[in-house]
Amino acid sequence: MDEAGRKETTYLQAIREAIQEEMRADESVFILGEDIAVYGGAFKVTEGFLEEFGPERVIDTPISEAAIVGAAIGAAHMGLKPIAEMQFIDFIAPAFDMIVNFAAKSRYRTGIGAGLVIRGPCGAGARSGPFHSQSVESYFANVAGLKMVAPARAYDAKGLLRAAIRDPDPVLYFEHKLLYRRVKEYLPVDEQILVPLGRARTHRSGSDLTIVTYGAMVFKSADAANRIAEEDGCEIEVIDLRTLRPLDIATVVESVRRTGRLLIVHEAPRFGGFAGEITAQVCEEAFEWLDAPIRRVTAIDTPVPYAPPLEDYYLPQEDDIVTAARWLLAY
Amino acid sequence: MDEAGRKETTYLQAIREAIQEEMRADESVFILGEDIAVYGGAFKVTEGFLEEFGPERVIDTPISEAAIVGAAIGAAHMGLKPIAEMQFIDFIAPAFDMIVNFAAKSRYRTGIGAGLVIRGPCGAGARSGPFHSQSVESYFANVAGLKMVAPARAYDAKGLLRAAIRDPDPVLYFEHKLLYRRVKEYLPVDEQILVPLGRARTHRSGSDLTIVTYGAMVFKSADAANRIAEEDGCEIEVIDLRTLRPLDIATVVESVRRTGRLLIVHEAPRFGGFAGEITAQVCEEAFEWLDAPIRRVTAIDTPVPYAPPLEDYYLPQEDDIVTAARWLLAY
Amino acid sequence: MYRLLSLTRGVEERLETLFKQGHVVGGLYRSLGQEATAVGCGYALRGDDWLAPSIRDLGALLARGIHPRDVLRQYLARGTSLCEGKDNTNHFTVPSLGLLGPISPLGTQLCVLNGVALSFRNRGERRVCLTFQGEGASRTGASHEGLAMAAALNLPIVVVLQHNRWSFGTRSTSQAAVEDWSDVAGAYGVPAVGVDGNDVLQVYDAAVQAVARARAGDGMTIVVAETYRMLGHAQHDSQKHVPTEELAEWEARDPIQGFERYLIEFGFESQSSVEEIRAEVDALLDAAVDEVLTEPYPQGIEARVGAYAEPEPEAEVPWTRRPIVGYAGNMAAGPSRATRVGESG
Amino acid sequence: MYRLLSLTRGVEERLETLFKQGHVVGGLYRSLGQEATAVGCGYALRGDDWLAPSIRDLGALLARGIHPRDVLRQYLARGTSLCEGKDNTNHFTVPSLGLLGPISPLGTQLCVLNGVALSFRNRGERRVCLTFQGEGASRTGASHEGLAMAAALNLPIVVVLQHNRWSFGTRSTSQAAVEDWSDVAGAYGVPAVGVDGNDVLQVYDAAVQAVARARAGDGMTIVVAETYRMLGHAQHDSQKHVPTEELAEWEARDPIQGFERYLIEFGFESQSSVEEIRAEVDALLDAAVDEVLTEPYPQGIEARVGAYAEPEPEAEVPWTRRPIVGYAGNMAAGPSRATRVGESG
Ligand SMILES: Cc1ncc(C[n+]2csc(CCOP(=O)(O)OP(=O)(O)O)c2C)c(N)n1
Ligand SMILES: Cc1ncc(C[n+]2csc(CCOP(=O)(O)OP(=O)(O)O)c2C)c(N)n1
Ligand SMILES: [Mg+2]
Ligand SMILES: [Mg+2]
Repeated sequence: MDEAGRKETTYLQAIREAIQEEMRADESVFILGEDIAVYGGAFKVTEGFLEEFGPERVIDTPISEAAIVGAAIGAAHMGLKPIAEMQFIDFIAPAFDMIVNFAAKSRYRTGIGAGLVIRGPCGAGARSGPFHSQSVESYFANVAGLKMVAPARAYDAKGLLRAAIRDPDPVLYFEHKLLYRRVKEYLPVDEQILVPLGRARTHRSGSDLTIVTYGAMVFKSADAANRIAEEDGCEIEVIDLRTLRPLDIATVVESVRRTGRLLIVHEAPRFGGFAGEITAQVCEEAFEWLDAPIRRVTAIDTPVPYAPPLEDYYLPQEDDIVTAARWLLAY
Repeated sequence: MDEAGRKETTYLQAIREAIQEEMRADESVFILGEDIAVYGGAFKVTEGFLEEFGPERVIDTPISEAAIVGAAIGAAHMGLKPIAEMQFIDFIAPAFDMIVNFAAKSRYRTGIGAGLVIRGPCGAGARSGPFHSQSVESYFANVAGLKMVAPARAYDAKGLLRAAIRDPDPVLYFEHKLLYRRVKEYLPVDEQILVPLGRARTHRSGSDLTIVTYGAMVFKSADAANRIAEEDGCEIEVIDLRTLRPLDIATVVESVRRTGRLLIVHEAPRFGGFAGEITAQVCEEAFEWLDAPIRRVTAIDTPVPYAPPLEDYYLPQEDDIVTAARWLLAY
Repeated sequence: MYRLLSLTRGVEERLETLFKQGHVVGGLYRSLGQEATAVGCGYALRGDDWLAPSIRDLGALLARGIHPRDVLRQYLARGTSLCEGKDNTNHFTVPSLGLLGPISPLGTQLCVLNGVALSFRNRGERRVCLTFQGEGASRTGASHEGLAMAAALNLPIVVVLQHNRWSFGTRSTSQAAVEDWSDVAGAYGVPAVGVDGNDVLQVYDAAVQAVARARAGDGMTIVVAETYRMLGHAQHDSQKHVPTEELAEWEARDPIQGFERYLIEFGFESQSSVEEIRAEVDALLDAAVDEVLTEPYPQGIEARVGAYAEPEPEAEVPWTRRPIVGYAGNMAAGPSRATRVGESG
Repeated sequence: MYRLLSLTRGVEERLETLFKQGHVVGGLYRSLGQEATAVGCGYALRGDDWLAPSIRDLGALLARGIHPRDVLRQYLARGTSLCEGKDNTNHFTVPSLGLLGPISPLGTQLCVLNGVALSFRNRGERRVCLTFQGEGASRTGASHEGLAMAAALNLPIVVVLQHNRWSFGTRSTSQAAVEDWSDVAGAYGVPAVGVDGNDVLQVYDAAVQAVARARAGDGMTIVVAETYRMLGHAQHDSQKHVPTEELAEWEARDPIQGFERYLIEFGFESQSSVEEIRAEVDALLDAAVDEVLTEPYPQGIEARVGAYAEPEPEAEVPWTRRPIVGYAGNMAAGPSRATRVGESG
């Protein structure tokens, strides 16, 4: 607790509390997934939930991601608010068909929506190899009917998850595993934190260059911005998208029209990554304001490698962002 | 046969012949899928293959797309050249995990590649509803290790499929079902048609505006270009990408640097579609040559609806391309 | 039940005519020869139970109270259809009738039905779910995961496995090494019961028992219905690879004629009363066809509506042909649809 | 076989030490208590057969001729490892040793192994594939599709279902209603045989017969091995939810001590000869550990190489830190890797 009566909360606790508080407040919220009940989850997000909410609302399932998502869809049809945990977000792949063809299209086809949340740990940097490190957002970017969230701060992790649980449409919620314990913030305990989907956040304001990013890259981008402020005296605006779909392009465009320069940073590989859609929309809406090409700093176009030097090379690093930013500022 | 001794060949026959000729020439080429042997395939692409090549090389499988792709990967590991048919490309979704995590990552992880082809009918316009009409290329755009092909002409359908079968890496080959019987060309019977992957083709040359597109949209774009040539006297260059990955950005950039204007047309929905990646790369390499914003004409951001007026509205039409092109030409 | 059986066949015959006249948009999938399984099972449920039909189970839809009119509307892609022209065949979900529609990817529907059953269980409601599955679909990963979860969570579900000898253009024997399809239950640790799928009473009895078992909280039962797909996979499928003797043999076991003979023989119905029912059905279908033929397609612009509960904020594209359809337009979709569901109940 | 068993346990013990010393990069997965199944099955194959291990089947890898050095290299993410540091654990595929590595998504490996078996069948080679699967993994859709296809195509495959009571942190009993895991075979129309997975000789006999059956062209057999996972899912897993009595009970059935008693009792080995073997194993492992610890990580730049047979043409980005690595660099990966495979054979 700090003087303002706020509690120090990790990113992981924020996620845990959002689920817990929603389950306490609303009987219809429940969670299902692999090893989440008795074991408390691979990252212990749901530890103790079984004891508090019982086996009806904290459900251990077989290893069957398609069936997990399917059950969530059916329960959502019946007015429940399911939270489906993917032990690692990489394992969303076997549920791809269920998500893209059933969950995403249901409301449009039949008028019956599927208000559910699919959440799990994403992202690289933990030396976990190609199958426990992926950023999967782009796999779903072209699928109408889905919403996608990728919080960076504990506050947003909590507020956006609450909003996602209450949302009438299917939401994919990406938790960056590197932030689980590293991100700590003092969060109010009395007020109910709620962050609406579809609104970006200016993490750091500036007038010389706009960096648009999300997830763990928000912090690397901010570090790069601070370094450039110190060393070059230029002020970079860092925008944390928070929600990937619906995309808050208005905030991005407003910023780019001020700075005239845009750098997009994401952890996913370059080709076919989210930077493409952002670039296309900014081109459409801020072309005349651009004083330099839109650039992107991303992972390289390979799977996520395992050995530390390889993974470090694979990932965008602060230095890469600084170099790219300087190139743009000098343009 | 025409005077030059070339045979009139439909897009479907071209695909059929590419497989047939490769199977005749190379023992290691075989095909597996649902209802392809005894029945000859949902679109009769493989009719008579069972009789010619026998049950060892023309394999009816259970309804199990993941197992089909899996078997193709294992066979490829052993030096065979498998062609896996998806009855409709929409049913590639249950095989997503197998493609993204096994086929695409195999060479990088282990040094052992998976040279296989996954092919099937894609695209809307046939009144087939949300599950037999999708364009799935964007689902795989961010996946390093894959190649993707989307031919428009019979010549390319044949030449690219042959190249895909011989390619040492996994290739997704998208056949637009509307072109199967509508596209007819005179193809040489003696020469062996081979079109290398990764090279775009200028379908129509012009100097005032560049349209980049692929698949069935090549023809709608060309019609729009012709109309504008007649009615406005402007010459539009239409580039048929043919291969989506590796993307032949050099050809696109060369053209854009000449015309100064770029319109991207694709059949997939707008948000997260392939236009994004193309826009990003052109921004990076031709920014200073752009006289107008890069624009895109795409399907709307919904599933593919079923009723004719809905589907027509969903799809990009010639009029949309004309309007967009005129807007750019007037910019 | 006889009425339902002849209604089922009647609707399909009308659809075939409409198909030949070019009114049907897209494909047509028949249940000829299998009507008894769908009807018998549909009949075994309570009004507040849920049913999830596969594409061939028209009889089950009618048993749930779907009006033939709404079936025609789907195949004719009318704006008045339950899917408002956005999806085809029987891909509609109608909560008021306890109906969960399938989507094309096979096996997925069962996974979703588990969630419906889960909601019953969690709310302590003694309601049951019943679904159908072809032997071909039983090979999909989704089907397996769905069955495995239903068994693991002991959900109130009945799965009717329809062994109709064919999967699209392939014999089930060349798609699976399974001989007795009841053995499939072994992978899930649940009981299976085999029935003659062409005998509506046998099907009904088995379904009633399986439903009762599920309602009692004893979990999933797999009912294996032995039957035969008398027509091709879809209307366009010529069936040329099917031996005529084989068809003749099963034609002799036609479920409707068989049931009709039984009813008359044992005096439940008379020749005339049976004809009365058929006439009644015909009249109803004549009216339905006439009515639906007068109904229009949806308007193109409606394609924009309904992917999300609220429309996506979208980039203003200067030349766009597409006026933004607002929240109101979207809401209009819901209720109007709901109302029609009411009527058709 | 005793040598292999103690080698397996020895390697894992070294890895545990290296893990505690912080040398292991990422997680460590043990097979303590299950060594007999992996070794017995690995032993039953011919040199030109293929084996696809799950993550816990170290014993099978060693039986195939993988050198402990290469196992350590994987866990220590060395550039010299079979995956050149790009993937972890036993995720390597080594054609020269007939080894198909798993990937993390469970069930997928079996589908791929089908393709290997298919190539044997198509070339008329009498070679066999054997793979392992946990009872947890058997619930995945991929596993089902793989088993269904292997059965439908009558492929020469042996699937060893390891019922070790646990799946990650969950009891198999709360993940499945299955009581006798041999019943799973019913869904595929293939035979199953149950064995005590902690009795290496029983496992070996069953595997030999199943392999012979596959080699004879009679198709897939499922061998169900009853065993127990003595440690947590991974090194970090405290196992606090596992009753100590239960562990004690299974500890008494330790496969290695059991086999040792048997060998001595029936005079195949003496106390001293057994100790000799262990000493030999220790010496070998000491050397391997020392050697591998001196080896470096791969260089960062190597991350660029190998996603495609030929490098992707890539957009020149002005500030890029990344010199393009050409075809040559890429090819270097292949052979060098192959050579190491040779050594380790
Ligand atoms: C995942 C998937 N793959 C392929 C198809 C194409 N398909 C539609 S129906 C069908 C055959 C289904 O056979 P079965 O399950 O036995 O049902 P039946 O047609 O006999 O009633 C196939 C292969 C599909 N719908 N879904
Ligand atoms: C598709 C998929 N979902 C989840 C996981 C995470 N996971 C890894 S191992 C495991 C448990 C496996 O249990 P089992 O198959 O019985 O093998 P065991 O660990 O007992 O040897 C889980 C859930 C995974 N690897 N793949
Ligand atoms: Mg069937
Ligand atoms: Mg286990």
